[in-house]
Amino acid sequence: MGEQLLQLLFTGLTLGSIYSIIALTLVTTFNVTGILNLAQGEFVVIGALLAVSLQGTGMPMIAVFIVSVILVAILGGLLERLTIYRARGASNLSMLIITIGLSISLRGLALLIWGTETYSLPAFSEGGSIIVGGAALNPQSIWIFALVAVTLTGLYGFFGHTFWGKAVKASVYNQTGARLQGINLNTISFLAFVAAGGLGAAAGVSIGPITMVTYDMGFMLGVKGFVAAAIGGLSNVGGAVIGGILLGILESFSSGLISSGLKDAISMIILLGVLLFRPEGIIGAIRERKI
Amino acid sequence: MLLELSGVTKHFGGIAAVKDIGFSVAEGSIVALIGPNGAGKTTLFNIITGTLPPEKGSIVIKGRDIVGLKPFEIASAGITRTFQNLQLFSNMTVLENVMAGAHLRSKKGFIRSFFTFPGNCREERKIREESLALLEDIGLVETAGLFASELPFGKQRLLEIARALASHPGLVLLDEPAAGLNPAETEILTVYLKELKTKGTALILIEHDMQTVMEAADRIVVLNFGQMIAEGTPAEIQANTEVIKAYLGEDEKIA
Amino acid sequence: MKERHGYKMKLKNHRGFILLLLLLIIPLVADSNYLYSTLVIIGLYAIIVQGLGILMGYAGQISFGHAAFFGLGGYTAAILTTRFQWPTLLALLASAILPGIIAGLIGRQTLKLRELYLALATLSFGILVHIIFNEGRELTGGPSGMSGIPNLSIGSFQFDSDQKFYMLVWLILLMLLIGIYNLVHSRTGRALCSIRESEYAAENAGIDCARLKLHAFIFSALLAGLAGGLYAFYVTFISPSPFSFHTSVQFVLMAVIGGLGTFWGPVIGAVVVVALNELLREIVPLLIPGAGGEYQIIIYGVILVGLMIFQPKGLSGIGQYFRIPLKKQLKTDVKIRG
Amino acid sequence: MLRIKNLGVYHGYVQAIRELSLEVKEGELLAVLGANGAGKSTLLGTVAGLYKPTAGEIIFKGKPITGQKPEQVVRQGISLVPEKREIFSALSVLDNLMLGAFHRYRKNKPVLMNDIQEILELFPALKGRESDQAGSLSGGLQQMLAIGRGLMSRPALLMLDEPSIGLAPLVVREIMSILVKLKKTGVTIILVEQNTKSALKVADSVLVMERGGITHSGNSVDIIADSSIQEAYLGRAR
Amino acid sequence: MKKITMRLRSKLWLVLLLVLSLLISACSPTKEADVKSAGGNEPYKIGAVLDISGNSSSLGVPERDTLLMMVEKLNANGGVKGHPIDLTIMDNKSDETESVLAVKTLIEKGALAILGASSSGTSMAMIKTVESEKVPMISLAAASSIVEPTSERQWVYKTAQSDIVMINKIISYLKKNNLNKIAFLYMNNSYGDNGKKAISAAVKDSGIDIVAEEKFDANDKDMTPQLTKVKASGAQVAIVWAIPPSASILTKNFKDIGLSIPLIHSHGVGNQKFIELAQGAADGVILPIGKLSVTQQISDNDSQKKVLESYIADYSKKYNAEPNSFGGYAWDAFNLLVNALEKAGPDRVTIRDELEKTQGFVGISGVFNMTPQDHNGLKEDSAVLVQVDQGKWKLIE
Repeated sequence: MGEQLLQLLFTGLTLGSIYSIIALTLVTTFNVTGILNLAQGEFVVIGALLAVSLQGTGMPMIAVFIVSVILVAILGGLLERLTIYRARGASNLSMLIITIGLSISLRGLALLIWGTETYSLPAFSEGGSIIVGGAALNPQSIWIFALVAVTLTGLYGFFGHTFWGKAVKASVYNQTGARLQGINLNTISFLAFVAAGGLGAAAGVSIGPITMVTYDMGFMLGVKGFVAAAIGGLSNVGGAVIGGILLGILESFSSGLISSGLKDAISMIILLGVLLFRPEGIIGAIRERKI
Repeated sequence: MLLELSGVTKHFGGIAAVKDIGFSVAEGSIVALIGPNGAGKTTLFNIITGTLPPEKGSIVIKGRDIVGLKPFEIASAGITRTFQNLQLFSNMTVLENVMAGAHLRSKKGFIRSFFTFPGNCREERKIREESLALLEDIGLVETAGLFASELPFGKQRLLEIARALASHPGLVLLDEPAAGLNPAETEILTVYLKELKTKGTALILIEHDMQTVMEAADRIVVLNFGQMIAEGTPAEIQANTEVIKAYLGEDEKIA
Repeated sequence: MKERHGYKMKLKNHRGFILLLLLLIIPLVADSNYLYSTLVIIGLYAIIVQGLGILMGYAGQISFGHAAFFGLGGYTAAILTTRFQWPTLLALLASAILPGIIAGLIGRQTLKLRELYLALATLSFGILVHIIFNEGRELTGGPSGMSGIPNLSIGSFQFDSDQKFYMLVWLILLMLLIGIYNLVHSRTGRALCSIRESEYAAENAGIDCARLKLHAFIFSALLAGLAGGLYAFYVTFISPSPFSFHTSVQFVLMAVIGGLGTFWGPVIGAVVVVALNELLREIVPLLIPGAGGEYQIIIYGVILVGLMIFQPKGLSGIGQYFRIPLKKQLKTDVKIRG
Repeated sequence: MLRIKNLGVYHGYVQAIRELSLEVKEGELLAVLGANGAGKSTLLGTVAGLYKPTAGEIIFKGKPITGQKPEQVVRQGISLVPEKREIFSALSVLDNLMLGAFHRYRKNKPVLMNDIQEILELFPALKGRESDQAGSLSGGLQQMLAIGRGLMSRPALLMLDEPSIGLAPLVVREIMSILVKLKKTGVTIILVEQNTKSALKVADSVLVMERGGITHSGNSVDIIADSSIQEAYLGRAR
Repeated sequence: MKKITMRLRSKLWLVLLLVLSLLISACSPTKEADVKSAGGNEPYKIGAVLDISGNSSSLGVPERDTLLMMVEKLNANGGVKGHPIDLTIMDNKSDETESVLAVKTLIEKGALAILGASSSGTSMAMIKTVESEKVPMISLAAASSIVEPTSERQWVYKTAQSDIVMINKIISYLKKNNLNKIAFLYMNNSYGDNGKKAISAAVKDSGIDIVAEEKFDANDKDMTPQLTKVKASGAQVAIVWAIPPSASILTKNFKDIGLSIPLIHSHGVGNQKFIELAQGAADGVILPIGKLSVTQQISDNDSQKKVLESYIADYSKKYNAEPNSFGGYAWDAFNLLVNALEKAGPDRVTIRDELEKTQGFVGISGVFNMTPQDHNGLKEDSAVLVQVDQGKWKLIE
């Protein structure tokens, strides 16, 4: 039994690492632009698919990672200029629908280029799973956690300690005020989407070895990331990570101990509970009090 | 007495926003609520209208305790209000704003709204005519078909007052009705408020413009740091040294 | 956005309805089952989106879970007729009422949430219900669905052809449209709008926002359920897949594309989205030889984005380009008053 | 210093400013008075770049700045303290002030800190509250913070939109006296006010606006003497 | 007032325009596969509704490719008795409602018969229409409920083996090896669900116990929790009813957590992709499958061998890729229809009757023998058991 629980925990962590990296990218864009980017999952998929193609050319994995991050970052910036920038000032709902439209188009594009096939990516490190106490841990999830940690540190450093970070924060709180101080909101929104693209691709390349890659998996990933972010409070980067891990563990334990058909139901019920009784998210409340 | 407050208390994170407030408003009278920023005036409004629950104290209107009622129930008990930061229905026309304010004057519910019974039409016509008359009185009738957001700021303030009056309340709480108005406009407003009083509507007024306050108010309540530091007629307040020190300033000459 | 002539409340503008009626006769002449079924689908969606439009456009409450009510209606009709042998008409009635009751149960708590949080809560409700469709095998047939749903019949009259169904659906829609026209131009419609604009002020004007929002939610669920019931009787086969989150998003898209808070918006939205899909399926292969669904998807997404950029208030707002400058407007207003 | 020629601005279908020309001399304090909807706030907003003019020219220190975005205008040395203050309520007072200097320093922290000290000298009430959240300040302090933040960009021209709105008489007087102090340091100031009396006390010259145009202009003494203006904007003699 | 009328009118014009365009589109010609050659004879119109995009696109795409290839080849050779085939393919986006609309369009355009749809749900949604319009339909999906009961499915046929065919193959393997405690894992969709129904029916009274029953979602990224339960259940063998990628992920997880019992998959993983994605973990996996994947290994005497070889050759030549069993379903459906057309001519009723009379038709999935009670016509000999051995399929029988 103990072995089984440990195994479930490990699986939960693996899933959690995937959800939290996606939640993290979602929350970053949301924080900076106020836009919930439903095309975030598509960035992840396109990043991973690009990596598949690049890897096919015989490039070393590290180069593959960097190039696909750069390419998707450019794509993110490009899409921002083409759509979000042009629609600036529109309502939240319009923006949400624009991102839905983007995700539909990107999915079509991925289908056009890569087809319906499923692809796999090689793990970052050689060798099979690590056996701890009779349970297997996927080494790739450690890599993903490393990526989460690096991103999180980067984000905290940026927003907490740099002048630019504060300027971005200021523009989130008060757009007119920020513009009057000379802060260019368009640049910030642009950079936010560049970052979202880059982070999305990084997430895609690192989760690819576990999840495999199909052109249409972005939507589901996006929804799971969305749920994780909401559990964490939607605008809190730390919360997003914790929400993601929680969601992963929850799914793993509920499918392992209760019923695999109901695991999504259980996470939805938890989400509803969080929304109704703690709409600031599990972490949000604590943070808010600190301020 | 129309409205009687006693011992009303509310804390925010350990700090008393309002503490032990008690005063009363007679029917058809104007009470002004003054005090420095952050003295708890708007908080008191929120408590009276049911947006915030008080921790202690009683609020009685026409003999009925309204503590714990929801805002819409308090509105139907006859208290409406305006807002410091305007809360107009921006994407509705001026007339619709007032007609929405007259919600309590008609009864048609969700299901009956699907049909055009003659009764519905009659009710609708009555409300529209009343609302247009109200707009006429306040000088907005020419803009009836415009969206509320298309009005200049000062007229938006007036529209809010019209909306608050539309349900024929016994008491209207006005939160800085003159803010953003120039002296000439303020004067017109003051006259209008006094007119309302003579028609029997009682008012509680938060206002920084001392001229308006002194001219219109029957009684003045002064708040500072959530506490009532004085209550009295305008003349009494002007002579009150504590009020001068905390709020009016030494050299301000009033009227 | 409400039309500016809102205060001129008389039903002078029957023209919209008359034109619609005329339009509805055309297909009867064309006599094409494909056209009928496309119009049936459009009609069903329009019924749902009308309800959603009241909820989103007027009361200002977003829902990403209406596919669940749609599905609940469908499954209610399917289960009652195949497993309990209810008469079809009664089952159709139940298919509207049950989702309404469920909406009433979940609405009070859920509708306290705002914007994105409400979107999330309705989304998770939608996903939950979808899981129930999949898991409740004994009742719903699980992922494989249920077949053998009888035709809808009133007495001995069977709605067994596309044409009959087309007339039924659009008759229902037309009646609903008239009712909703009255609703949005009434006290209740005004109160709903004021909730959307400022719940705070509405509450202080004596409007019971919680109750009214709940009513709008129940109403929209009723309509979605009714459409679901009709869908089940029309296709006679039902499975969980048409009631997924995607469909909920699709409904929201229709509502927004048509134009939130406008009377004709939902119908326009449903027509445009379905017609666009069908048109793209026809046209794209002509333009790009050998093109498959992938191009359709891309173009659909691009059109959606373009619409939101250039016409963010929805298609029914296109009329504003013909708006008479304000000065004249002011004058007419005065004249009307005088 | 600032010259505006034949300015025209629309808000949707409403013309907010029509054919407006004016000139502000270096070092003066210009008060702009007028009824609601006269276009005063629009005028400031247009100079600051928040609204795009449909006609006319704005020239600052001999350079045209017409149609520039706010983030560009502020670099030219024009700072607007908006009517709603628009402070960053969730950030600390110190961060608010730092961001006021966004386009000037970025890296040079000592200079920045020195400037902040100067501002705090000007608004002693803000001292000791540097790490407080700006949103927790009272209305008067928030207004001071907004002005202080506006000054952090070292503007040659400071524009204030109704700084007295919603403030107690005591606080209004304090703010007006700060404006006088500021003027002495050589900053040019445009003050839009509803509180006519307070504004006239400190202004050098005065503009009166009505329906998007200028109806009167002159130095404050003349304006106070003008009986027609008395009636319209200052109220009955009271 | 004028303004208002104007606004209303402009909106209604829009509606009018759209409805008109709909009307036009309903009557306009659509995409047609090459209708070249074949003397001046009137073409035979047939339609196909496939899941080309959406969830089941991995099924629809090879089916579309196969059909396009077949039509081209047939028309180049003179078509059906000189009549070229005019095939219209419609994408239902894996959506049931769209499926209904698509099939109605095709019937409207005079299709003599309908091929498709690719998956069970989308096929089921079309049945009412073809039954009431009396148009023969050949589904490419597996669920037996598509063609059963045949009394209510007069016009519906299908080419994919029913699950029970595959299950029986597995059961006999279990019996032979004395394995009677099984764990059954399945995908939570209609494919998995049908597998589950079939196996529960098949193990009744056979002395085999299902000691663990677990399901997972098509989108799931890790099936370790389910496998952990299997591990604890003491099952002697695990049977999985799923398709890649989830089937591949499961296979990887299976190996990762050190499960050593035999792993049996369904025919849903019968393509090279499954092995590739499982990255080495697929070795040892046993599954029942159509003969297509092991064409080279089957005996030369097998009646299907020639047909299989020619399909593989044609497909690889045109698309530079190996065909899979889904394409095979399309191949069978198309040729069954062509056979019926040859005998019946352009008449829906006779085509249906001819389809029902099909005997000894040698196809990709097996040898079809239709009867009024069996609208699939495949028996257990249409499948073989194979094992993955060093990344290749190996026939074990």
